[in-house]
Amino acid sequence: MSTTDVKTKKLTMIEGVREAMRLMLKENDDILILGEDVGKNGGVFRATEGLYEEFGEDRVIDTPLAESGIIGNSIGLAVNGFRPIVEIQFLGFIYPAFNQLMTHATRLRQRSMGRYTVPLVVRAPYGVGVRAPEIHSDSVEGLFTHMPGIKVVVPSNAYDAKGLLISSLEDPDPVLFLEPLRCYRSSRTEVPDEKYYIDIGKSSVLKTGEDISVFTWGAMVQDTLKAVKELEKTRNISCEVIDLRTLYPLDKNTISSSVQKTGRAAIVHEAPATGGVSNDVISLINDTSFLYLRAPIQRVTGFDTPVPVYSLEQEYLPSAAKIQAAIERAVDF
Amino acid sequence: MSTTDVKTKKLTMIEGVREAMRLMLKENDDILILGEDVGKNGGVFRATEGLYEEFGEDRVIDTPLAESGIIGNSIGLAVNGFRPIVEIQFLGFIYPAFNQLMTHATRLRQRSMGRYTVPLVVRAPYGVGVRAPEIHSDSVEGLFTHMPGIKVVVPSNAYDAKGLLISSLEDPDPVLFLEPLRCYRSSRTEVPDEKYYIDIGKSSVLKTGEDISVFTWGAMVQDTLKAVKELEKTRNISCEVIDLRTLYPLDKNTISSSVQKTGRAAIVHEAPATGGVSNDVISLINDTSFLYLRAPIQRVTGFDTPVPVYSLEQEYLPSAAKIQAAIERAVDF
Amino acid sequence: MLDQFPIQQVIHQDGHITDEKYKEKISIDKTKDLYYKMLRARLLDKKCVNLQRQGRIGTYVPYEGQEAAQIGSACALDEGDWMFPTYRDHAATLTFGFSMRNLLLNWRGRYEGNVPPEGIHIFPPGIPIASQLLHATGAAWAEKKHGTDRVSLVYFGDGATSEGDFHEALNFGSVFDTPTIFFNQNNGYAISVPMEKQMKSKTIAQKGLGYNIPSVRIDGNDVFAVYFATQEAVERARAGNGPTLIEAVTWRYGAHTTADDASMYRDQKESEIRRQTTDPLLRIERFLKAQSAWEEAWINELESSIMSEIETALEEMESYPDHEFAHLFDHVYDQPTWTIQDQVNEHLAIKRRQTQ
Amino acid sequence: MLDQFPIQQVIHQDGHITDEKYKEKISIDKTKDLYYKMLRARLLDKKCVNLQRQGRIGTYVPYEGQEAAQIGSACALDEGDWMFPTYRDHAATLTFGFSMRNLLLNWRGRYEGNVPPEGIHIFPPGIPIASQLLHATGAAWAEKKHGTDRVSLVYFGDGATSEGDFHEALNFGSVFDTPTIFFNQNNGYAISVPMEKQMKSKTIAQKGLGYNIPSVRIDGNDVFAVYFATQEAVERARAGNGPTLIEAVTWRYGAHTTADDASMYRDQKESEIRRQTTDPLLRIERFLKAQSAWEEAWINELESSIMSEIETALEEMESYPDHEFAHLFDHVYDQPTWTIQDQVNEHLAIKRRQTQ
Ligand SMILES: Cc1ncc(C[n+]2csc(CCOP(=O)(O)OP(=O)(O)O)c2C)c(N)n1
Ligand SMILES: Cc1ncc(C[n+]2csc(CCOP(=O)(O)OP(=O)(O)O)c2C)c(N)n1
Ligand SMILES: [Mg+2]
Ligand SMILES: [Mg+2]
Repeated sequence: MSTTDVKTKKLTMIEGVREAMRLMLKENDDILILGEDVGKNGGVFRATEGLYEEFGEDRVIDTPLAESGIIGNSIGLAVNGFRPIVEIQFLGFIYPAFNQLMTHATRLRQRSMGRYTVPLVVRAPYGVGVRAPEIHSDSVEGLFTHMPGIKVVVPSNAYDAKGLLISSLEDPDPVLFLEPLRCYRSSRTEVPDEKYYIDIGKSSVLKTGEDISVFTWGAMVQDTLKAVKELEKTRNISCEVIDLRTLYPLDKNTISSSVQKTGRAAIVHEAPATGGVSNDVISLINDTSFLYLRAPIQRVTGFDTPVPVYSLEQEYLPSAAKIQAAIERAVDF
Repeated sequence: MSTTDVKTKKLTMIEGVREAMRLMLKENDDILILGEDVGKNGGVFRATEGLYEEFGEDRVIDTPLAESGIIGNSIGLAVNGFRPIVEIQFLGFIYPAFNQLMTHATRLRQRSMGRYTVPLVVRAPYGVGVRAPEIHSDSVEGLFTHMPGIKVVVPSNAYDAKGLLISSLEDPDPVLFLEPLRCYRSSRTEVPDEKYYIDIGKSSVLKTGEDISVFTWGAMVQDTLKAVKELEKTRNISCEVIDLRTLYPLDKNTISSSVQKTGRAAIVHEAPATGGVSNDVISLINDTSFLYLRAPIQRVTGFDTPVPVYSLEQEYLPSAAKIQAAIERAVDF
Repeated sequence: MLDQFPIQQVIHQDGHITDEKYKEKISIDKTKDLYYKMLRARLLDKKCVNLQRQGRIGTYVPYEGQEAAQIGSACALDEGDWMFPTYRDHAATLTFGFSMRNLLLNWRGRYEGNVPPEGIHIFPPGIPIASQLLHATGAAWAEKKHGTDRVSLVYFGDGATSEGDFHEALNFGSVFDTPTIFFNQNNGYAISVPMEKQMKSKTIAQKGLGYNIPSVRIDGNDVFAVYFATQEAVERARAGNGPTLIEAVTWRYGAHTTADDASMYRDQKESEIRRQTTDPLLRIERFLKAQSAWEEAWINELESSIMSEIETALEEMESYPDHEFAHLFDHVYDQPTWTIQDQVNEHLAIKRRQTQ
Repeated sequence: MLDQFPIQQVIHQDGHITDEKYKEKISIDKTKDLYYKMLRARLLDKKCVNLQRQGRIGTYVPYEGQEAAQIGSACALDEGDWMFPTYRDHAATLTFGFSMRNLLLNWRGRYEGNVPPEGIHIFPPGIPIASQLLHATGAAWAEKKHGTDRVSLVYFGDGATSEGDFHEALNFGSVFDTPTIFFNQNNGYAISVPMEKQMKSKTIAQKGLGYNIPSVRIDGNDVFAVYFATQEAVERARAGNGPTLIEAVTWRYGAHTTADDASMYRDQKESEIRRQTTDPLLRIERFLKAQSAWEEAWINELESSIMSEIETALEEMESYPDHEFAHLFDHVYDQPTWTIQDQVNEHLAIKRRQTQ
């Protein structure tokens, strides 16, 4: 991506998120940021740092502490000409706004036959990783893929974050933009200064391989790559690793052609297995690639339990050993 | 079930629900009913009819119109010695209480290492069927199977309703008790007067068969049986039909042994396909019965859209033709 | 609190003006216009209850008794303002420009029933109680940001004040000074639950005190009391002075919906008495009679023109093309996702097969 | 509203009693006891901030400055009453009988940190803001139904009053007359958001008006003002007269948490000034000195006994056995479901393989 023509910078993922917001705030006066502590404080993770100073309190708005209120008001703003970006401080605090998302943000277009639309981006950090108190580390993507009318995206690096957020901010419908906490500052990627898009609905093949397709997203991407590379050293297995990036709608073509090539699949995610997005992937493979499958699809997930207190986080997270065991199970089947 | 020893009555499903509540209210002073219009009015569907008169306003309690408030208070009551039954007027109105369910009712036992427990039953009518206004007909079982700490059950007739509700009221953990609207008065079943249990986690084989296992629950049970019997007349196919009754935890043994016998499976439900409970069933089959599968598992579901206004309800619901086509697809694969 | 928030009245139920100061503000023409609007709403409501009984529409939500509250307030708005109704506020939406045909289509389970004429800002009726209050503050806030003087008015019931969203909306409206009129119709019941079980406070107006929002309690069956109070709130909002909470004390004569039986939880004699005493239409009739401005010819003409308007709308509704299958999925997203498209294709293929 | 809800004070920051009527209610022994409890809490808090800096505990939430609010209120409860703290209220829980070791374990990410001694009714700290208020009304309602005179006391911040659950809890408490003390610690900030951006109302006490709940506004840095006001509320609740809303006006000296930098959003000089003026401990020191009851020997002894208590607790915490893997799944349900059990079995099998 960093040819001589395109100016780039090495950014952390949270900087990528911030860059996308700054660029879009500049370009489009209708864009607003709303949330708790997003103003003067620049967000509890500093995602909005400097934006309050640059764009003023009419565009970067510290709201009262009320998630239903924030999303409900943003629906009114969105219907009436604005494009709000809502920051929910942690995904585990989105639940009070569930009704506003489930019965309004996602349904107004249909209910009004297109008269009222809700171009709204809800950003939320999520997942294990900052040794935060309970409930701060929930991974509940699956609640939102089961919510018709919204799209769900998850970048895993700065480049994808910026491009996906820009696409989300031009999408005519509500987008849930999930930001895996462990990715915020874990690495830097070359990111073009200019505007570019990562299409919603397109996954990214991070590594090609022949024996198994491993699907993952968010913070598990790096863990998975590492586990896979380790395994490839010790065993003669060639793995394809795909960062899904969009969880709804899934990238049907890439997923199915990969599995049709390798004949095996594993899915790695933090959330509990039951009701998790892995099941959507399994169903897609079942629908499209049944005859190609040479082994059961493997899931490597969190437990069917709440995300535990932080001293047990590492036990909860899918480990390299678990990822490797799953791949071996499939290949040795 | 109706031997000469056991006194039975022919009840509609809603009467079965009411009978279970009456019996348990009599037996256990700790049981309370809370909800909107459950008192004098007897519930908007009359599930609690007569209970206010029989047990008084201290046990059958009309609450203010606030779902988070109802569930939140019930958590306090449950922790402090009571066993509340909450009626949510329609499942589509449970969303304001999502936070109380997701972060408290389901987590208190774990958070307190067993010190505080929440024996709470949340009853909610759900699904298409009464030509109600928008949002009254949501089928969102999948949101709750992805919620660790709660169990999810769905009876489809009076007998199961009474037995399952009694089991739920003796379960030490929160249970979401879903009542399919179309089943409320659609038929009558012989129901013993006395106390009996339907175990949580046990499905019911309604019809044995050899060629395909058809899994369903709630209001789709009757539709599925009808569609299947029609099909069996025109084509030489033998279908096993299983009413899952409990959606979490699924009945692993019955599901897997049925599929291992028939080699094919279809799942029928009202909810959208993506994120739907059908995917949990598919994953279970993938995990347990991969080598037995002779065709892709078929899903017959609602659309990935909100449940529409009632004039489009019939288009939304899985039709007999769709169920039959799915079975044929599997068998002819 | 009852002292702090007395029920304000302009026209007494006997038909006399309660305070001379209102005299010059009330013209016979305006009175007749408001009466016409209330009569139109009432006749439509009665028709709808009958249509439901005949099975020509689905479950219906009547508002009979609440015409003054809805119409007095709707008339205080200008075109371009925003209205956020509930399922019971079609007297208001009709008055604010919603088409009668689309209103009827709503009760046939049609999405068209949520769509106002172009340029008329009416939201689809709020179904989850109190959630629409936040859209009203949001939309009004947007107007403020656009620099216009447009306002939003949101309807909600006594029961709705118990929901968290009510509270959050009043707080947002207060903090961001949104030009919003929080218009409460206190009809004494949330389905079967009387106000005394819903809250301990004797008024809803006092709930504004926690947010420093000016509140007023009015006789909701007095169309002029409603109209003037709403006008004042609208002016305050247009002038940039933020929201107002209005409690309009009223009564629904009938059941909660046509699926509800009010006699299960209250004595319906109360409604019969109120029809003779506090009724919003009767009050104006008495007022006009007292002014010697009540003419039988006028009223007969009104009635027959309204009835023929209703008949026309009904015909339009009943001859309206069947709901297209496409409406199930067309507007879920701007463009259907592939999962929806696949499901639609399968659906159509199976239908085709069936009809072959 | 500021007139209607003046800040009530018992001991002025200079150390003098504001009203002679309190004189007989304040013994030197009681004063010393409260001082001891505040000192204990403060020394623990300082220690925890240091432990976090040294990486010996995780992110920590300090309460320094709020000791009077938490301890004055906690002391008004009896054993058997219920306490519902937030993440910031460990001065209160400590005072109400929570063990110091478990308290420290909480900041090590341990479930034991949520578990009070048998018989002491303290809920796990509320994390989703304001949601615990509803548990407090529910638990108190249960006491009422059991026929006891036990009460519940729930802590929450100024920011928490914006959430819908705050409103729903006050309404339920009011309607069902639950013996609940809604104890607000108004420290002026919700993380970085000052009260003026959180609400337009100048007081939190006035928010009781919408529910007919008696409210009082007190100097939250005056431990006797807090103690007496809470006692009064507790008595009212025990007598069956329902809930009370208490607004204790206070200040946190430090950042929101050890992960927060308060200088990003406010001038930290303010805290320095307050340490010299309105500090809850200094005020009691001044009071005791004015009564000639301040003895250096006593204070030195106190400090050293508290420090050794803290050191002991710290050792217990640090030598506490590692968190068992079983705690991840043991108490999700009474009995693990098969999906959990399968996952656990797989987990253990892989671990076994790794260590072979
Ligand atoms: C969140 C939610 N809970 C429950 C319902 C069911 N419900 C519909 S109307 C109603 C009563 C509303 O009472 P009120 O606010 O006084 O308005 P009214 O019907 O009297 O006009 C209830 C409980 C709903 N629509 N939404
Ligand atoms: C529902 C929810 N939203 C957001 C948060 C993140 N959060 C934690 S503390 C806090 C501020 C709380 O302020 P306040 O109620 O005044 O209490 P204080 O921290 O000042 O004691 C926020 C926004 C949360 N814990 N829960
Ligand atoms: Mg009402
Ligand atoms: Mg605060």
